[in-house]
Amino acid sequence: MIEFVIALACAGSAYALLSKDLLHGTIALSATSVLSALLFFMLRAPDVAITEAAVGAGVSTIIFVWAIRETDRKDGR
Amino acid sequence: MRRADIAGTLAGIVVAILSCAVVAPVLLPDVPWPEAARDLLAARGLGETGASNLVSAIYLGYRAFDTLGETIVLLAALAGAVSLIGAARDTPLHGEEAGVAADRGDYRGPADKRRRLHTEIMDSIAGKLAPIVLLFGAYVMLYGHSSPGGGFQGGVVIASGVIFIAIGRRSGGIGRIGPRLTVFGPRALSRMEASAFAAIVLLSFPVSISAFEGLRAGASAVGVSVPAVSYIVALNVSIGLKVGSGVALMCVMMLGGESE
Amino acid sequence: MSDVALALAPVFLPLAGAAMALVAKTLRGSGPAAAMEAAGAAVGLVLPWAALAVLLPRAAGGGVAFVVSGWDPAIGIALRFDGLAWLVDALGFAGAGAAYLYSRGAGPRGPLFTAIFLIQTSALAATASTADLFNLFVCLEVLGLSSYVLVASSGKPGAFLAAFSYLAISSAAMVFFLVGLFGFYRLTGSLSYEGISAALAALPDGGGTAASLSSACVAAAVAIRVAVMPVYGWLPDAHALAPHAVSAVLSGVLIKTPLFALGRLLEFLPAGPASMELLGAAGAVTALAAVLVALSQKDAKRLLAYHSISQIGYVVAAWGMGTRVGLQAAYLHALFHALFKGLLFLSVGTAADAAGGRNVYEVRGAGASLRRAGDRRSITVVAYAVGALSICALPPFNGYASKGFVGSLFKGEWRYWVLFAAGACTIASFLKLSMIFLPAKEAPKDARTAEAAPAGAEPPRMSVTASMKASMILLAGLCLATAAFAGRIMDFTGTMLGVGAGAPSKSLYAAPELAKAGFGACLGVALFFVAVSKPGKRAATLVRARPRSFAGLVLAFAVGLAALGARLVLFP
Amino acid sequence: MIARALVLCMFLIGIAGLVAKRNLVKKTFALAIMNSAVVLLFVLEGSSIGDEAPLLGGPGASFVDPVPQALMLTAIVVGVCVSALALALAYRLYKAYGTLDVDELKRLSGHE
Repeated sequence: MIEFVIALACAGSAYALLSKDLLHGTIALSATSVLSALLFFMLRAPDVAITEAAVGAGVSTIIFVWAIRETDRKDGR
Repeated sequence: MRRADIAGTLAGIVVAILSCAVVAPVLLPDVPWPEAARDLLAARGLGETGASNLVSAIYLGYRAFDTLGETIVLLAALAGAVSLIGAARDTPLHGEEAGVAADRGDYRGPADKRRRLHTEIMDSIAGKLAPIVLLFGAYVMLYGHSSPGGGFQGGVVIASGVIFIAIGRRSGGIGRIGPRLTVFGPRALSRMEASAFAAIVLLSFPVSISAFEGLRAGASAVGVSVPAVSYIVALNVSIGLKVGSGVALMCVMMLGGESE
Repeated sequence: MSDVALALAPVFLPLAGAAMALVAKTLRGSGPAAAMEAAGAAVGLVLPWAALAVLLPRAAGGGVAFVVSGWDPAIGIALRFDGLAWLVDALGFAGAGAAYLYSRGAGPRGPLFTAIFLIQTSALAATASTADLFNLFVCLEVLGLSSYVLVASSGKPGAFLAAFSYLAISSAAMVFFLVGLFGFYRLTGSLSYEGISAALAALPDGGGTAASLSSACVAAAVAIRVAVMPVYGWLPDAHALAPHAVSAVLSGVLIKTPLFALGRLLEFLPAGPASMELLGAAGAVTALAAVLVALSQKDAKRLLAYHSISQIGYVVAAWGMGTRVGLQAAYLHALFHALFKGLLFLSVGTAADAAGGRNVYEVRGAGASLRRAGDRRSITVVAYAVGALSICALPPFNGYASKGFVGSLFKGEWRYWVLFAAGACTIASFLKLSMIFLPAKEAPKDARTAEAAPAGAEPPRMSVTASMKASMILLAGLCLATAAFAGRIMDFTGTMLGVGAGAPSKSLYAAPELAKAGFGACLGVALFFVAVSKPGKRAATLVRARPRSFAGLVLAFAVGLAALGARLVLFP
Repeated sequence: MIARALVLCMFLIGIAGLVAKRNLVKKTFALAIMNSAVVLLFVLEGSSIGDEAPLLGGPGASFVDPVPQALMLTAIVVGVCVSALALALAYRLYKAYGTLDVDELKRLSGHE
């Protein structure tokens, strides 16, 4: 089960790097964060899980979305 | 351009192989995880720090010096980001301080931004939701010593509450106090951040812990009992306020910005 | 106040100053805010000297080792305030104090800059005395984050790119640091250096491959900050495009503190001596290679930045010997370099600003421009001369003492000749840099007539203010003083580091040494003429046009890391 | 073992992306991925010695190791700080040069 979740996180991060649309990448990345938070909860690390959910899925997504909105949404031309 | 892409991919693969060669032997072998620190903490953590959440006991007790460093990293990064964003906003005022710039650019032209990003409904819901979020944040911040959570996490939740207020303010949420409101405005936030940071530095000053112990002893002589955990609670609150105001300040700056 | 509390004062006083500056930012009214900010700077940069003065006897007598707030050493954070920490703190506060004084005149100004600057200074002090692996990580991150912000504070778009590359490469390296930390914690269950060392010694094979590779990860991650040869690529842009005051601190102080902190760690690791040896060899190569690149540069500050890499090469080479004498030589050169390179960045930066350009091949008559900008007594030019003569290691100046000391450690080795060649190239490239002070070709008026006829002269681009002059005078004075008392300083550092007698302070001025210095100078002059000739300029263009990319930088890091790992695993 | 190999894989995806991708936002993605891989690694391994969250007063017999968890709180925060600053820099670079491509930026900023 744990392996499966990590594999999903792995796939999510690979997708984030490969997608041409940065907004999709950001969504994949925050999904990865949510998965990690879930995993931390399963691994009995509730503090880390809360932090990861608040920071990884919350704050950093806001910052990424802001940056993409202010700049260019597409990677490459 | 294609050739550059191929070269980049090749370089990426080479770097990955080289780092794999170094990192894999560190990660992959099965080595039993050491248990000494865990056993020590289980036996003495609560008694020494007063926190039944052992992660908090380490984070704010045994290794509070690291936490201070972490707070400083956050301060430097957020202040740097805010001043970079603020300086781009009004370029003629280069070298302007972030807080001042933020005050000046106080939600310039929110109207067109709103149309693009937020609907009226979302704005008003955000405004109504904000008190609940703030309350939850305060809970996470105050009870970090006995349940999962703590100042940092609570601070982030509080920050999102403040952002909700900033959004909701536009349609008459609780943030609207005067025509030019100042509660949770950028200047108030940066003031709160500065004083919370001063409080953290003060609390983690090398003599503070012994001063605190002395205070406790004095208080119990008078008949007032101060629990040992109140030091951690105080640290949690100041970290929470610092993080909350810092993160909220940055996000408010980002929301207030308009792309050209 | 106890020794333990006092030993943390160099960390906490700048922090308190930073907090004051941040509070000043939120004050209304410019008068109280400025007063608060100045008070914060004084608390952060002046008061620590008092603490250092009080701590001197303890530091000289073996130092204080303690756990922050007196927690159990198995979990708490161990710190160690010894002679080395004292010396590194002194270096840091001297460099930072002078640079801050300069920034009051030349910018960047403002409470936020002051706060970040003080945070960086505090992190320098913390890095110097930490004896805990995770605390070292936090300290390096604070140092890093504050310096990215400071580099970007110049507001030039190029500086943003430099800051981004610096940020990306060192954050990636810090992830490797964490991997190394993971390796150590898993093997030993401890984070303090002493705990790690004791637990590794108890393991049957000293930790084996995993421990060696963990050491490699940590050492390589710190080497990025020090900018030794394969991983120096972020430095020239960052140091050249930062504000002058920040460049002075980054080059003078910031690249050395992590080195001494790493040395403190490597002392405790089985793989330590081998890593230091490899890094030291890389340092010697760096000293020569970087100065060759410096010789080819046309941007004045970039030339200085490459010189910083070259000079840190000397420091790393001496440090890599792993002995106390080596450490002493490394520290001495680091200290002198902090003084003269800080001075050079400030004076060249001022001159370039006044002259309105930084191209060594084009800018002429910088002295006259400076006089127009309000520097009537040519303080900047004199300061530059002191700095340049020091870095060129000409006999009475301080660079001669420290470079001679470093060189004397390697007598009869290949490194000796590499460092000698690097010295000659240094002289050549500073002759080239000095060309900006040559009188302008078509300028008919000398300085006095230019002053007399201000109507014809273009308006000055900037003005050299009193605090800029004061800071340059301070650094130049320190350079000359350390040159005059070089022998004393050698003895003093020897006592602080527990070397005892044996420093070659007397033999430095023996006839063969002086003859060697003279020979080096002649070689340098000859090289200078080669470098400014037609073919020399063409070669310089080729060197400048070599491909430099971010991907290459990460690749260099990976190669360096793999090489270090291979060295530690295959030849234990 | 498999879990660790997968984490290693995630780490390598991160570092390869850092080199291969030229877009600054993608590079920031890569840094975030590397960071979360290491955080995963610490928590994963630290949890191998117990079966109870490190909160005193629970019913369980043995806790997981709280030390790596406390360390990783710091690492997560540092990671997001790096992202924030990197993106602020990328934003300024985009404002100045109109592109996020690192090679293009290098060319436009004209430093040899």
